[in-house]
Amino acid sequence: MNAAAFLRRLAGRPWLWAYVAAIAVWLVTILFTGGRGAGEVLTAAFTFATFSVIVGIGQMYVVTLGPGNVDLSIPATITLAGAVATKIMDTQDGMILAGLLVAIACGAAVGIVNYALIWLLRIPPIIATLSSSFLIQSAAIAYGRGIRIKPPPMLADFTTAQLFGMPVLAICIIVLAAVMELVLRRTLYGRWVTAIGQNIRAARLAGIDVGRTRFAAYVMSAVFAGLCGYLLSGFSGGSSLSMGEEYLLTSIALVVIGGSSVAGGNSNVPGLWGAALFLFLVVTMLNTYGFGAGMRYLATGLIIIAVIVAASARRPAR
Amino acid sequence: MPVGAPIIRLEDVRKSFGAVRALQGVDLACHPGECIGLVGHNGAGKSTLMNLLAGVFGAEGRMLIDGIESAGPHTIATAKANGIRCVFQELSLCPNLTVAENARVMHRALSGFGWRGRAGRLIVEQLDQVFPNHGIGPGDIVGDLPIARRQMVEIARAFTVTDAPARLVILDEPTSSLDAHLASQLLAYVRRFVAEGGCVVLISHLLGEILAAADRVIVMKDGRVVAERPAAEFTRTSLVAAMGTVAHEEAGTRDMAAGRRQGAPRIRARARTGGNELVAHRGEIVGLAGLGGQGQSEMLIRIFDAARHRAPGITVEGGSALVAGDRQTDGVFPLWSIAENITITSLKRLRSGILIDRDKTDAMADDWRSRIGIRTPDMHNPILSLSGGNQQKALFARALGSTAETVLMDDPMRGVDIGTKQEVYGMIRAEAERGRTFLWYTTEMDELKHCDHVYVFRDHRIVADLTRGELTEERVLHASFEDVA
Amino acid sequence: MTGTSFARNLRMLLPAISLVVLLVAIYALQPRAISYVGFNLMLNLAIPIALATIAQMCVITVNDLDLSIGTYVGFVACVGATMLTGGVAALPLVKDLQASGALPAVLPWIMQTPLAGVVVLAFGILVYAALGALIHWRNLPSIVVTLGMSFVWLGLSVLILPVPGGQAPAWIRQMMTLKPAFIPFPIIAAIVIAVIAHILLMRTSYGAVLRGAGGNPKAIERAGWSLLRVKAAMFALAGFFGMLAGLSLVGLTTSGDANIALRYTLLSIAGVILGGGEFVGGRISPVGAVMGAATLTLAGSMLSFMRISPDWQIGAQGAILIVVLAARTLIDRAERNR
Amino acid sequence: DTKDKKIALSNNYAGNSWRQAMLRSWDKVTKPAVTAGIVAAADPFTTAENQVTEQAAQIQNLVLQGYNAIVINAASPDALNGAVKEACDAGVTVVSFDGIVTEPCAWRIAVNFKQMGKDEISFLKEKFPSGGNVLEIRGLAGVFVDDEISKGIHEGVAENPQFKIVGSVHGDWDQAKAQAAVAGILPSLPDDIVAVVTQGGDGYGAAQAFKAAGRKIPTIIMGNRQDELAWWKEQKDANGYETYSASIAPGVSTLAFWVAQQILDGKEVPKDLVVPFLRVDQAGLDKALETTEKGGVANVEYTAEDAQKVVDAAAKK
Ligand SMILES: Nc1ncnc2c1ncn2[C@@H]1O[C@H](COP(=O)(O)OP(=O)(O)OP(=O)(O)O)[C@@H](O)[C@H]1O
Ligand SMILES: Nc1ncnc2c1ncn2[C@@H]1O[C@H](COP(=O)(O)OP(=O)(O)OP(=O)(O)O)[C@@H](O)[C@H]1O
Ligand SMILES: [Mg+2]
Ligand SMILES: [Mg+2]
Repeated sequence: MNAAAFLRRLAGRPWLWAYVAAIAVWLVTILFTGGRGAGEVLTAAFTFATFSVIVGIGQMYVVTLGPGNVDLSIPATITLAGAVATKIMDTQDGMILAGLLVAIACGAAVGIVNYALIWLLRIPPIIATLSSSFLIQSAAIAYGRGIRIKPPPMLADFTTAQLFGMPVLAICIIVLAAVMELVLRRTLYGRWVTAIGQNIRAARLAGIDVGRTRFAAYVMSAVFAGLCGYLLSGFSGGSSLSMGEEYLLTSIALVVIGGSSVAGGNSNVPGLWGAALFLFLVVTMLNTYGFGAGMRYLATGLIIIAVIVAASARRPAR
Repeated sequence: MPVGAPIIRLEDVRKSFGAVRALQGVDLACHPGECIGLVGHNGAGKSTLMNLLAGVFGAEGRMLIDGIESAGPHTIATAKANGIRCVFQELSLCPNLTVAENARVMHRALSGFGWRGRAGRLIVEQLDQVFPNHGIGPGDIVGDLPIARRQMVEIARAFTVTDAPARLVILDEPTSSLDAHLASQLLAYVRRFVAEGGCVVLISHLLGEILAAADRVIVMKDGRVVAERPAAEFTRTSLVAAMGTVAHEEAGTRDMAAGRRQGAPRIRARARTGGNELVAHRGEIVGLAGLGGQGQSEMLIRIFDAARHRAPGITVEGGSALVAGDRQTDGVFPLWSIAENITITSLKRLRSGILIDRDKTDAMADDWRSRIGIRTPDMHNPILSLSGGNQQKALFARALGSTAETVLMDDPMRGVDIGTKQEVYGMIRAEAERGRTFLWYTTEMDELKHCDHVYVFRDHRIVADLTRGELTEERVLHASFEDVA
Repeated sequence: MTGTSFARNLRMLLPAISLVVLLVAIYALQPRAISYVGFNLMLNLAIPIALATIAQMCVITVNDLDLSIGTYVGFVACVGATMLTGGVAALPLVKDLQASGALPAVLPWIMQTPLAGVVVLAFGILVYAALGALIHWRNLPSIVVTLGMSFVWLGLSVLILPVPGGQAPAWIRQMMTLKPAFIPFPIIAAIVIAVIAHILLMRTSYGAVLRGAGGNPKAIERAGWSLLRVKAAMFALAGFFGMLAGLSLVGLTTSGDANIALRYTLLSIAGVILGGGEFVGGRISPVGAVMGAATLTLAGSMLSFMRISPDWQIGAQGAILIVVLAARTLIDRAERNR
Repeated sequence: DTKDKKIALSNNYAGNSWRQAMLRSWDKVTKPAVTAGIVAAADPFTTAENQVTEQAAQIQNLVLQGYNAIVINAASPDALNGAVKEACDAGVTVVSFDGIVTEPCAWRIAVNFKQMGKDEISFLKEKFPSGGNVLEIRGLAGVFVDDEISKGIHEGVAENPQFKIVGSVHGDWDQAKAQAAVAGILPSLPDDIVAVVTQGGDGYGAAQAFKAAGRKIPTIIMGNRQDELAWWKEQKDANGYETYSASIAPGVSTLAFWVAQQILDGKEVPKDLVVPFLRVDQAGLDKALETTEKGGVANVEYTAEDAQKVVDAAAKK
């Protein structure tokens, strides 16, 4: 294959633009410092992008299920899982695994509740997950009352460890993302999810078990949120009631900026990393240049729109 | 036969979609007072040609309206202003609107105070003319109507007149979802419309319709016109021959003696509202007949579901696959390639380890491309790049390629050309011989002849059970209409 | 046919039924709430929500979603509390400049006229229309574009009003605190909003085209309409109703705040769905949407009357949403099984 | 006599440890007061989301329920004025604290947030007479508290030009977010940052970010949270780390309660009351850490007498 053909194929990838944008923003950032701290900025970007990617993967699977499917309970689940896990672990290294299991169990429980609302009560997913997020947030408050317990030292060390400037956790999540991309493209489950997202009726008539597939996606999303809560509380020195807040918009933004279709049926995992790095780097760039809050919001919004316009194809002329 | 100057005339038009050359130099003239029958295999370029006339997209070549080449591009608006109407192959109504509102969407003139009433009267009067006793109200929401009625509304809408006249009406497979009764009503109206000086282009894969209604028949093949003669000069056989398919029509009628099978049935099902029981055995082809929308599709879907989850009153053994007729809503996955669309139900077999094996899926797709003759250079092309009939073939390939013992077919030949039909009939027979069971809902008498026995539906229940020997059009019609039964 | 249309009618009545049930429950808990004063207090904040819901509904009609409506309403409120009252001169930035002596203490007429506010608000609607056009032209996912816009509006609000403040124009304030005889103002307002939106979208002839574009855009295009224009019109309409939401809100709160209405984004979506609308396919109900907004507001009141333990007060809001929607499903299902 | 009077707490946010401590203090003080028959009821209400509109609706509902006084921690100083006015017009006493409202009919128990910001620079002046580079962590943009504290800090810097704010990020009062923002901007900042000025509560996150970047940890002003104090003590014991910590005490809600009770009792109370913020210095660290619940916030609660003293002090002025 010659270079031109390769480039053309690359340009056809929907996730390309997220990476292009991330790199551009990074270059603009280090332009300010004259190249100083270029590596450190990337390290920080990978560190924090990791957490968004974890929830982004789950959100992406849900969004792939088709229009109207979205998980708004991710922030509350992060908070609940973080609170429960840190309390169970109670700073003891020996309980790390137990904490992980509990966080995942929290996620699974939330996922089951979400899908029960969607399926049994036929509540549109947006509202079902929004309502359950209120309940989960209350549960987190009632359970922990915002009291912040330190994570076990080993967990804290693991979540902040670096290997040649690359966060170990980021490496793990890159592997996880690769696996999830494989699941999406090359397994039955992935095909089912994409089929349902395109045409749920046709999927049913093609013999796909629509109910179970959707169920699994919602549970997966919540489990990843639980995992994120667990790791995040390890990373930032304990859980707090507001720790999930920013992941509501972030998880959705990741999916769409990463080039997945919001109408469902067409998604990709690599874009999540690109978008996560991009979103972090945008804030960093604007902070570095010393923009005030108003200008920062304004610029963030315009940059997001610019990226999406650049990545779009013009509607074919008739 | 052509009378008067042509309304529209195309000279040497060409159209390509990427690598696909859909039209490769076509001439066409439509005169007032004639009905042109347009036939050709799936993907021959018929719909593309009609889209051109309707102004959906432009093309190379000359286009003259009333003898004058238009200055600007030919758009939907200019086509409409010149009285060119089109009933597209895929549904072009808004399902969320009422019948009257859909009429309004078509006519800019229907505005201002009291437009609702005017729109409703307009469409209902037209429906009365085309399909007497249609039973459709102006306030019905289109999405609630069964597909046949939706098609009726769309057809009637094309003939309605407000400010611009209706001079040329294009009907692209208008009868694909209509039963025989409604189809004959439509054809009768077409003759009346033509007699009053209008022009109709009728596209259909049912050659009987073409021969009955058309004055002139144009045969297309691979983007070219290959034959054009008055309809009277064609017979069914010569028409088939002109399309380039070998006519082996009545070739393999099934062994008459086969009769009713014995032994344990593979399917037993009873309609929710009672009536006779449906029974199908291994190796049987069972027809579901009756007028459109009498509960046949519903029965198929219930049987389909019962193969997966337990359902009261239905037993199914050995898995089932379904070929949908309404491919837009029940069949295709629009973002996927043809290969992905075909292999979706067979993926379990096409894995190595837990991962789907690309080589295996490609092999299956290519195998079916040749077996069922899907016209595409590459099975990795998007499914929507296929012509309607070819999409339908892909759905057939999906079901036949699966391991399911029972294949349920919901009026599956909609838009499939006659050559392919013959091949598919052959395939169905061969598969039945090997032990597969087919349940086949169709409104075509010709297709019922391929069945071992036929259940006639009326009002969501089975009212007659005819064996192959007993099957005649008369008896099916009798059973279909209450008063006669 | 009559079966489906009966079910449809019942589904259309559901928002009204849930509203009535809620009112009964409120009456049981706090009888004095069902009074002139009570309705005024319980429902006046439902007016901006109802308007925002209608705005959201316009966008949902053409199969898009507006994630920026909350910040846009906030933006309008900020403009309303500053430029619409005192023109450019009312901006904190300008006041700072005056204080530091960069600008004279007495500003020319042109900087004091509220016309500046009108211009900015018109600009907002224009931006909305342009967004609709852009989304269609470049075939963009509306969620991302409006997500981006939500930051843009928030940024503009913070630039206009770095800290909450300003003052609502007196005429808006007066209008929002009207005390007509017999019928409380919020109820009259709700009815007016519902009727206008209903006529605009459900009864006019162009309204049919607009809704049709949600049901089957291709069909609308093939009938010779410009989808670009349809999208732009729907978004402009959303911008217009969003503007009304912002103005009525600032009339109630008396001053602006950039973060004032972030919640409206989700509330408005919930309102549309509660009112019987659907995310895709152009199936909407303006009257239902207004009732949905009222239901959401009253649900809040009921919760506060119930006096739940503080830990679970947040959760109770979720529970009530679930109950209302579940009731809808149950009625729906009972109907189908009949 | 207020034994048949009912007081409500209208709270806009419960999603952090400070607000949780605030609610617990309210409970701790008002429950006995109700049992003792001082007031008939003292119910707390929290909105599901931190939103002005929701709180406005909540206040209107509380009016409908017949509360005699409403104690408010407001989501916005101005945007609640409409609802507060409605309440006043209905004869309800409104007392605001922490997040105060500007409607003239309401009472305000304010903390001088601006002073809080200025104090941070004063402290740094003592510690680094020659000045240096400073990083600022702000709260949520568009919120009054954020603007006030930041204004104070900038005023302080203007008066002490030896200090220079080399970077300013918004942490939205969220630990994780603050950490991310600091980590992002750090690489572009000069190496010699002497201090981080905060709005409280984000100190620990800032420290984590510095640690992760492998930088020398500067003097970080703390916000009274237990984990901050604990970290500070750790550092102090290890290398004599010096800083101070200040924040508004969550228990100010109880002061507001008593003030409302006294107003209902017919006492003459000035509309504007000021409470000092709670400050922990190097010397008081150990004691503060002892009395602060693990994972909580350093706190003081008020008695009726304390409230009386605050009122009297204000009346004298
Ligand atoms: N939008 C499109 N993009 C790509 N290829 C297209 C498109 N529309 C049509 N084609 C191709 O053009 C050719 C002609 O298609 P057309 O729809 O005109 O066939 P047709 O004669 O109407 O067939 P059928 O009887 O199956 O409806 C086909 O090969 C089809 O795949
Ligand atoms: N999201 C918020 N919205 C409004 N005010 C807030 C918010 N977060 C904090 N505040 C205000 O900030 C001050 C103290 O909060 P602070 O950030 O110190 O809490 P915290 O103890 O850090 O909580 P956490 O540990 O959960 O982050 C109070 O005045 C509080 O009302
Ligand atoms: Mg065709
Ligand atoms: Mg904090």
